[in-house]
Amino acid sequence: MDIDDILASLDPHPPSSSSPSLIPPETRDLQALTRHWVAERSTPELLSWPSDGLFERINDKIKRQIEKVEEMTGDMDPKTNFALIVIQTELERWKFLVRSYLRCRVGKIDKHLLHYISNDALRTRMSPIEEAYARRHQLLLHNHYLNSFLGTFPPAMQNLNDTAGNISMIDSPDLDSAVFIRLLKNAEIECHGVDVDGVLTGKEGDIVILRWSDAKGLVERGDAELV
Amino acid sequence: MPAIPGVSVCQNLYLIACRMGVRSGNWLGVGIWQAYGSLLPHHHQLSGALVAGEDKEVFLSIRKRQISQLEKMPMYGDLGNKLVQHAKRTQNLSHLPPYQTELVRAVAREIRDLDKDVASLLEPFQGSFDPSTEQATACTLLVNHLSMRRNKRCLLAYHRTRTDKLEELVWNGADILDLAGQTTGAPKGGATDGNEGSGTTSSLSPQEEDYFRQFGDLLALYKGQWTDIDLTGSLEPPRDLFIDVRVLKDAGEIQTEYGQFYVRQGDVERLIAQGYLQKLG
Amino acid sequence: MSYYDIDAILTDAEKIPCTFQIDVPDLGYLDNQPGHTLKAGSRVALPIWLAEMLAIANTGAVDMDDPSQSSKSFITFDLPSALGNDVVQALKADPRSVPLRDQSAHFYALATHMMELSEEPELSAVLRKTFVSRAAEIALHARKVGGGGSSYHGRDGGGAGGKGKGKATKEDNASNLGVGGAGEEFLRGLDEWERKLFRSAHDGTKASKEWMENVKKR
Amino acid sequence: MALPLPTGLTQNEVSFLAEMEMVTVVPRQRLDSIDLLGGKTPQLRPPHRAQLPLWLALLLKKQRRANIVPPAWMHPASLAEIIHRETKEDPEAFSPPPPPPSRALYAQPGTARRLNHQHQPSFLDDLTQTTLDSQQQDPNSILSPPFLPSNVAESPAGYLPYHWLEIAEALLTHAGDDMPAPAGEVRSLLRDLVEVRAAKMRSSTSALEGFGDAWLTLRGVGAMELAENRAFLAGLVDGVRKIGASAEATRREEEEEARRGGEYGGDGDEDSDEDMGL
Repeated sequence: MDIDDILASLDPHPPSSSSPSLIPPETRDLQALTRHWVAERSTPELLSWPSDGLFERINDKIKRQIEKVEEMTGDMDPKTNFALIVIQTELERWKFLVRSYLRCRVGKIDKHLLHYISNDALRTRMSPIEEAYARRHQLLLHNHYLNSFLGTFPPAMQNLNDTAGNISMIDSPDLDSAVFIRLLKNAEIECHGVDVDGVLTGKEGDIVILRWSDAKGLVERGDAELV
Repeated sequence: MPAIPGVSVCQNLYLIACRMGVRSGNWLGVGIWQAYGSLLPHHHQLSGALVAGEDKEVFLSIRKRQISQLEKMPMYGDLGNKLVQHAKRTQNLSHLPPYQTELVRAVAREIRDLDKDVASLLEPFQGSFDPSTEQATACTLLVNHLSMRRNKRCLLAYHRTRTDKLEELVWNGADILDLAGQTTGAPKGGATDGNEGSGTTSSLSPQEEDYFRQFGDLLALYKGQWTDIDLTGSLEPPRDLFIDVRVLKDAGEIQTEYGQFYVRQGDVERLIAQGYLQKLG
Repeated sequence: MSYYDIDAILTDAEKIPCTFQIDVPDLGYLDNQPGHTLKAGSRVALPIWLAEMLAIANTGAVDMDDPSQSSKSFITFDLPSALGNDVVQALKADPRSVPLRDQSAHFYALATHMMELSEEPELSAVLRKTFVSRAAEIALHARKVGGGGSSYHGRDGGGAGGKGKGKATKEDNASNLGVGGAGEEFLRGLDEWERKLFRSAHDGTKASKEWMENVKKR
Repeated sequence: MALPLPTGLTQNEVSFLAEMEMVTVVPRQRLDSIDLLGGKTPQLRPPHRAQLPLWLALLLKKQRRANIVPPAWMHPASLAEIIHRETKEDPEAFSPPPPPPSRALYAQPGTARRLNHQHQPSFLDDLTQTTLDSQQQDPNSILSPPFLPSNVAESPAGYLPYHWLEIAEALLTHAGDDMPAPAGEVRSLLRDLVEVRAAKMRSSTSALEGFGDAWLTLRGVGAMELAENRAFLAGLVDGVRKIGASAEATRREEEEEARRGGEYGGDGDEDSDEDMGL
């Protein structure tokens, strides 16, 4: 654990007097990683790639831990042997979290490629690697269509991005899909319904099922988290 | 105003039909019908160049099959629908049924025919077509246009369903040879579902085989950015990495003085199967 | 509504009764009479993807006396029989007794689409009530089936091919749709949305059962 | 598909999450601190208790290196109390989740406050600037399961934590001999609890019988219970929404009209443009 990591993982704001002080940065990274994973697995649309370098940092930590394991292996002293077991077990847990998180994102991006790369605001939700992947994937698909049948169409019909008419060719996620959230603070939630729109007075700890479009603001403000 | 920027002429044509529904913007309409008309010569060359004799055979034969099946005049879009029904079945299969070469060709062909019809319908007007005075023609044009759009959507959805499957196979580490094994005895294009006995023809189109390789390369590139994570690893949360074992026979390698040992499960599964070790707890 | 969505595309293929408002020489084939003129007033069943826009689109005819009356559609359409009054009444009486699939495999999708084209407040209310009360019944059967179901979460991914648990799941659920003894008739009558609902409930119960077993194994 | 899993955590993923919950162990051997990605583990010195994540505690237990102290809520008396609450006191709702533990405040010596609790402004703030702090509270500093200490020995009896079922199953299966009562007794109580709550979960769909509802609150529901029913509930809510979509749109337009006092009904053009995606 070098000083950069500690600095990098410090909060932009000082922890409030009501929040637990003395949470070591490593633990905070695990908490952040876990929250990002749960959230990404629970929403209909792609969430923003953390801008604080969380995953780049975690990737380095995992790399270093793997090196450590390689040093330790071979040393068959039962004591270190057990420490090794513990370290490897934890390592696998972290690798799974990152893997599942990344593949969940790729899955969402693949499903709505054009949606995410045709719009600046949405494009910035992807990591540079993800965006490069998305652009390339869209290219491969379009060329595959052109080679298979689209190329024989009148030029005016060879596009994949016509949005006019009763249905847009650019599919997008259904932002009104139902999600489950936990309130982290007491909060008033504006909910949209078929027959009525209403304001739900939620208590800290409530688990609520509602439209993602109604939950999004709360989650982004940190008043609620996805479960 | 010739056309609305960023929207294809066909879209505009279609757009107008819709717009006129809500306001009588005929001046606008005419403008765009003209814009469409002005493209005609180009269209002629294009579609002319693309009428391959073989296509015609296939097209007619399928039309015949259609007629006998439906006992009614087949409608534009019927073939596209068949394609989508194939896609629907494909979604629920764990393997990839044969590519519907003939059907795809026929549907694409239908679009070119429709485009030709549109062209010849508009030709007499020399680009000065006015839908408000030529309602019948306007209606026919709209029907043709909608049929083209419909066919395009069916073709795209069918191919997308299959590329989704192909991508999943790549993620699961299948290689092109496994897919060559993915075969069926059904006559090409005749398969109703992929479950026929095995034959020798690949169920992938040549283009799909290319796509499979290209996506494989793309994925390799992406995975390369996260080598330590092993992106193609299991998506099931890790279970116990390590297990307690008791040594039953001397396996040479891992015998120890105290007959009990804690080892990585993956390393010893074969030894357990062979009866050298016994799993405890 | 999604462009590439297979079920949406199949729903758009459902035919609805339409009436042409003008004579169209070239469209006779729509009425099984290629080469003949399709006369104004002839009733033809057209797929939604075609009827929708023909109904919205405007012939562009200008009425000099009263421009506001200029709008005239190529066709008018009615609700398909699947959403006819008799069906609605039956659903009001007893939602669970109606095999929706016999009306349309995409019953709710069809209804939703039609309600976009023409306001049907009563239909909307009846169908929402229908959907919810049938859902309760669906969950009941799904839990029965899922509770006894075999493992698809197994390491091998289960089912043919073994690739992708998702597929394997769909397969063994598809085969499960008939099961459920008394409920078999009811389950056979589920439309596509309801089948998805059934799978959700079924998979949920099944996965919990398998998790329990796994805990013991570890 | 890059991820052949449904939206929302699966049962196995939920169970994985629960293994991050802290539990209390009594070590049977010395074990030096281990430098893990998630931080250093505490030194283990028999017979001093320590708190470890469940996954690690189970590893130690299986190797007979430590015993696990079950959380207070798992004691038969506690379970019986919860069952009573769920059946008699409030047969409708799930029993409430445990209250977040309290901590002594660094900024206000001698004052205690519940973890995560919003700050009530007080005259002290001028001196301590705590208002400022809590106003810009960093979301990640608000703890929630599995990072709340709800399953350590000290956690309060009579409340089911979010991961109650996963924790209980794991402990009963691998640390049955550490139970305060015969594992069979605890198990049968849990089975009753599962039954009672499953029935409530089922009846929650009838809460949607009003089928116009914008939300559904399931306070006190457990993670595993959610995982089992989430896809179905979400599918139900989404279905109702889609069937009612046009009715909802019409309702909004009318409300909008009413709000504008129906100045002019001529917003058809704008609407149509949106419809055309322009």
